[in-house]
Amino acid sequence: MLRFILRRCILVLPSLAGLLLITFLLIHSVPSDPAVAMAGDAGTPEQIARLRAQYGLDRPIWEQFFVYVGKAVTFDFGESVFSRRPVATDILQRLPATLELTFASLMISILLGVPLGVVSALNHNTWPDYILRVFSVLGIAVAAFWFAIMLQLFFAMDLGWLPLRGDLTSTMARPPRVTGFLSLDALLAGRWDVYLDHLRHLVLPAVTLSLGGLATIVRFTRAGVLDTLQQDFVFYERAMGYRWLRLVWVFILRNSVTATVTQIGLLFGGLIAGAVVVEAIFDWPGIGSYTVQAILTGDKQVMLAVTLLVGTVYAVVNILVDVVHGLLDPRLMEQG
Amino acid sequence: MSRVLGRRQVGGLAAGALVAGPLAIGSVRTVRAADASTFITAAGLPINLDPHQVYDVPMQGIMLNAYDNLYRYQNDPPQIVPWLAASHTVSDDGLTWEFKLKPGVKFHDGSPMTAEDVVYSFRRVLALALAPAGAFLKILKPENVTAVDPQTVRFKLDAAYAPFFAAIPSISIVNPRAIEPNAKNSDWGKSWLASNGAGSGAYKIIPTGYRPLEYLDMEINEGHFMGWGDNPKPVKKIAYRPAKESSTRLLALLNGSVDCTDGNMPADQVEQINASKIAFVQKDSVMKTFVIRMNNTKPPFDNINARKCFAHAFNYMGFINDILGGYATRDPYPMPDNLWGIPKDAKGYDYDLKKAKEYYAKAVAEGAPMKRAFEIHVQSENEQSVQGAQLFQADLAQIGITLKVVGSIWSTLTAAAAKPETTPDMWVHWVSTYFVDPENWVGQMYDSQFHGTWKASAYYKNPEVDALLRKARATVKQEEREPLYQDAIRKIMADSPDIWIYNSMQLQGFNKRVKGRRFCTVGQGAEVRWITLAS
Amino acid sequence: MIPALKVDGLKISIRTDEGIARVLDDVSVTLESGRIVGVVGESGCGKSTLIRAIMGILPRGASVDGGKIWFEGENLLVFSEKELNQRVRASRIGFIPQDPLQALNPVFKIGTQLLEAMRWHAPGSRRDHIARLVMLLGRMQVPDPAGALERYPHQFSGGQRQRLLIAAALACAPGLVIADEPTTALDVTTQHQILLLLRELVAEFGISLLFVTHDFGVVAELCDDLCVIYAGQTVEAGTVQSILEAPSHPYTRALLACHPDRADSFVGIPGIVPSPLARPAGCLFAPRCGDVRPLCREATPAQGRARSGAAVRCVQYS
Amino acid sequence: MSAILAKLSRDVPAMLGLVIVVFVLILAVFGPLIAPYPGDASASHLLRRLKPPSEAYPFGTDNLGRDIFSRVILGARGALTIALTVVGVAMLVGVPLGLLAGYRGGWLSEAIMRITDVVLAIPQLVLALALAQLMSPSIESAMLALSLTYWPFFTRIVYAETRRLSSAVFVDALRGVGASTPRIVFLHILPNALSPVIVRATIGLGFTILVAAVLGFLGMGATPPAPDWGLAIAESRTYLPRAWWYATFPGLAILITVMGFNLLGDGLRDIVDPRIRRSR
Repeated sequence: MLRFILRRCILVLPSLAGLLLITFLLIHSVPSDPAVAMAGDAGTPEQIARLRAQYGLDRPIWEQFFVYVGKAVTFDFGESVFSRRPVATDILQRLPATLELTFASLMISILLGVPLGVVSALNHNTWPDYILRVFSVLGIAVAAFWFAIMLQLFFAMDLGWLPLRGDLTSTMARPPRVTGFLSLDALLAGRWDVYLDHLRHLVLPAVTLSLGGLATIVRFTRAGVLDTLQQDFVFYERAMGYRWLRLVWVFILRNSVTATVTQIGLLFGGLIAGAVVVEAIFDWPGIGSYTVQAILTGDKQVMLAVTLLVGTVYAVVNILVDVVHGLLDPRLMEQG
Repeated sequence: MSRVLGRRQVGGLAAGALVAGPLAIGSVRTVRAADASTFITAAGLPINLDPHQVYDVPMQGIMLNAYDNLYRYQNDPPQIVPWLAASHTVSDDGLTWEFKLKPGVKFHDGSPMTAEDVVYSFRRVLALALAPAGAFLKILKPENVTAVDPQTVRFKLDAAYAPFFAAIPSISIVNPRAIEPNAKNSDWGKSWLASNGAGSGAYKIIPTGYRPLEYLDMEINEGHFMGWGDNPKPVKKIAYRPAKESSTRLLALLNGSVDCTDGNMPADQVEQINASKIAFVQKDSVMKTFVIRMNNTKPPFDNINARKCFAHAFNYMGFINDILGGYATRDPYPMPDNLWGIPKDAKGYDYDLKKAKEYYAKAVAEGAPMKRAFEIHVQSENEQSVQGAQLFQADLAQIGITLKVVGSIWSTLTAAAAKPETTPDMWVHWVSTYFVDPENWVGQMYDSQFHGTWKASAYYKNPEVDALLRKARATVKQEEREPLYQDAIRKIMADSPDIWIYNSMQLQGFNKRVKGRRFCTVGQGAEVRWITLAS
Repeated sequence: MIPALKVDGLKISIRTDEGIARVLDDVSVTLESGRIVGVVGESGCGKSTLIRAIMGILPRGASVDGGKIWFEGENLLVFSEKELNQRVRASRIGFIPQDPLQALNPVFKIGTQLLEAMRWHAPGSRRDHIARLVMLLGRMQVPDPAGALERYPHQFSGGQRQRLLIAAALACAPGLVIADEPTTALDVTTQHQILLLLRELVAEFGISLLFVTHDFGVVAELCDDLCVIYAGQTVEAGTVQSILEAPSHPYTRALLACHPDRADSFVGIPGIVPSPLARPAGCLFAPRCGDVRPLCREATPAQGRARSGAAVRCVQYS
Repeated sequence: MSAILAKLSRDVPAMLGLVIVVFVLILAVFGPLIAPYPGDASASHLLRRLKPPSEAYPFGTDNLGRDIFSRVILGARGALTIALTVVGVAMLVGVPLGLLAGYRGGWLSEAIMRITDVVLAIPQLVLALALAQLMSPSIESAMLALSLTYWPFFTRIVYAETRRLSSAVFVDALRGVGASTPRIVFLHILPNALSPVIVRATIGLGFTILVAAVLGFLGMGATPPAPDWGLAIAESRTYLPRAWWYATFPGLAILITVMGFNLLGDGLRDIVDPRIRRSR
């Protein structure tokens, strides 16, 4: 098991290096000049030239790349030329919020999506199946930003049940920062009020973000269960008098979710991208809005670091997916 | 499977939310923050908190609340009034300026402010050479800022520069005793100050309540040197909660979870806010002009008739009245019409497609390539610039000119504007008030020595205009400068290098509990010390 | 004495996209207590549907159009799904599947799967269950019975897996065991060992065995009684001995002629089993029968009795 | 083909999808003939801006007084052009690479699949936004970015199928009788690997329309005055919630179109996927 994980980790490194190279070249061929932006609206040409030299922006691109890689391996992703803060610090500050959001939405997707997928498969080609399929596809098809605004109008404005935006009521004092995850920090500080308030803020963005994943999970679970239902062992287990609920939710399900788990891994990359829009609309202080800001201002250091980060998260999640596959199906583990 | 499970479980699981849609705009529940002493603003935050690194509209909120400056613009129209300084003197040649500090000013850490701290602040600005340094870099060397005595600062300029005094309020005075312990490799503490405060202002930055671009908390500085006598019930805490989306910002104002928006409220939202029980829109004239630039080096824009053709093809009043809901004033000059130096006799260009056609014919006769496809670059994230361009596009199409609207972003546009070859045919932007002086507009937009900066991206060159602008810049007395600018502007307008459209009106949404706000075009009303929250 | 199982004139049809398929059309099988009956027929003639019908697990769209399934004096066809599951499957009818690898859930341990059935259908505690399983596995000559429970299906050989499933079928001490071609997936030697084992178990555990196969060799080796099915109909039924000595129905004769042990040269039966969707009039075997008469194509033959004592569905005997 | 249609006709959601897709195709081809105000693709009419739905303007008018109904119809062509181009380019790149990697094996296969993995790890949105900066925000750069991130999906599918098929008995037989490699690959493997590719492509068409809309929303996709659905929603944000019609109708257009492609793709998958096929 450990060897299996280690091997996967080592295999990931060249991929990340490739990712970094491609992104670096791509981003550095963008013509926008950070020095101009740094000098600000009232900048003069002399100011700009000075800044360019100061930040090594006048060096050849290869030199810039190797300098960057040399630092990146020590988790130094440089300074954002705009905010003047170390990029690593900024990202660490914001990543927990995004992880909270994506985790919550993934939970919603899984907890709803898997049962719905199973129900859909058990009712294969009957009306419940049709209805579930159309609804799950609606989840993929609806434009998240439109849906988000509708949720805001209904739940935050008309009903006033849930907060409109942000991650905490403005007047509430934040607990001391320990883990960076506001929910955990609130619990560590024994601040139940903050914890509950935070969860209330989490609902609408998480629901919005969960839509696409929900549909994907329904659809792959459905296909997986349909596939499993064809297997001889299902008949055998019924003939052996297994209780129906346990047969479906334990013995069939475990055989059916392999593809779903793979999809959850792939979803994760998409979730972080989806967070860009959702975070902007709900003013969620995560990595998504930070990325958009960086792109809009042409902050190349941040764009690079974010790409690398998302790539890494993607790789880690996919290693986890392999591990889960192994846990679900002992045959895979033996093949290593 | 003969067994069918869960038909009944299928029901209305997903149904609820989607149906809600358009029905949802009925009564709005308000979720008033219970705290009557916290002022919550949805206005944007600057990219970092260091007033010597950033100088833009969001930074005004930091500069005016957390920091103090020697002089400050107050009131509407703006007057420059003594703030940290009690008074100043200037030598006749306009080179030596001395500022006398008020006594008893204390920084947030309790240490008293001296002339040395002012010297430190200016030297820091010059060393960092970032945005706010622009006005000073050419005329002021760091060693020429000195403390004559603990209460007196002296500046010796390299050359006479009239806008010097107008730019003095753009420099915040910082506390070296707070900064220096946190400085790394003589970086003037710029990493540290990017997320902390080191000022003397009416409010203190709470570093733990800050996440870049997301939120910022400030609390009242009871010991501010101005005292609180003029506002017995001030706001105790300022909570910046920027809203990134215009729709979210509006909703937050309407449900009472913020006390104000930023000053870029779209005109189309005004009616809706004023109709609500809880909020209203404050309208203020500002000095912020809206311009369509033409690249005068690219044919046919090197042809004056071609430029005039374009100038007559823009539907100024349609844009202002119908799209902006009348919340702007037509400004035919290359400068805000409420600033001194305007030649009131000069006539601008009006929307007249007949004239435009005539100039079109003239330009074609002179060999100008009017038939080629033109591009206008806009800031995609800014709805107004996009709409203006689209309106222009529709009108030009009527006189047979093809215009393509190209979306872009500010940093790309300013980078492109650095060279005449990469500068687009046309692009759209505003010129805000960095300091209240004609230099901020015509001086930097049409003096050819500024070619290469975005402000001068028309690449207009007229030696007579250059001479007039340079003379005005080196003259100290306003009454002597005024005719020079009027003359220059007449000449510039005759050449029609750009299309000047309007001077803005700032629209800012407020909760009705906000009282006592004071507005000044510089800083755009970001100063919170006057505000009281009614219960 | 009541028979352990008596399927009487069972008729089952399935609604499909192409139309109504009459998969079983008057099948009768009788299994006397303590005996072994072999159900023989080509693929597609309804053997699996028969098993599914007895277990009460019919595919979607299937309906029972007639007949009865008498089991220990009760008609299984009137049982609800719940009753079948709680009172019949595993506890009173054990099942041995055809392909043990396919039939075992690949991602659960053997122990988990076998104990899951016992959990609902065998008396006693989990510890008792484990003890009984270990005993049974030992009896089936599975090496290291206790360890076997902790292993996954793919970690056994084919023969061992079949022994596991025989043990599973007996785990809840049923009176009737249904075996669905349990030896087809095995090599000849293993096949022989398994058949010997089954033979012993019938006496030892006091069960009755319904054995479905297409192989007359296996029948001859194992069974007491025989029931030949063709196109969803019982065509000949009687004791193994009598039928093998004097097969009466042309289909039985043709099947026997195909068997490598008996055939002089390899001959197949010409033609194919008619589709359950489109069945010929008259005798269903007529199109392939070597001994066909004009009458065969007109009327459905009724059940008759041959000299051997076997029940035969052929005009020659009715 | 007719067999597939026959099966499809019994699958209600898939038929719904097919009807939607055909409908959108008709709009895309004949849009300018159908739309009541085809000129509103670019014209602006300041005097009738932001009018709610009425008889003359069934979906209301937008911020420049253009008929939203017309623009929704006219937008179909753009949406389909983007989707078809992106998926087409991605297939042109991804399918041959997958065939090559799957059939050849060895270091070449390894290299191709590694690169595929790397590209899959690039966050699509970041790449698209970066490219939009590189080439100025436009529909072309959006399409390029989407194609660049979409081809690996096809490579993976084709690779897996090719792997499976090239070890299949019939391919061995073909090798045995001396069929040439291109013949085996293009005449025998490709057609067999094609059905999952078609399924993926169908779903991809819907997906691309959606992502293009997100890019438009972020100002990185279509540029004004294109009657693009995503762009319309982006433009509408300033006028919400008052001008609800402005966002709602383009939003529904996206919703229905994407849903159509997805339902059709799912239906096709059910038919084409041999494992599920058994259940029918």
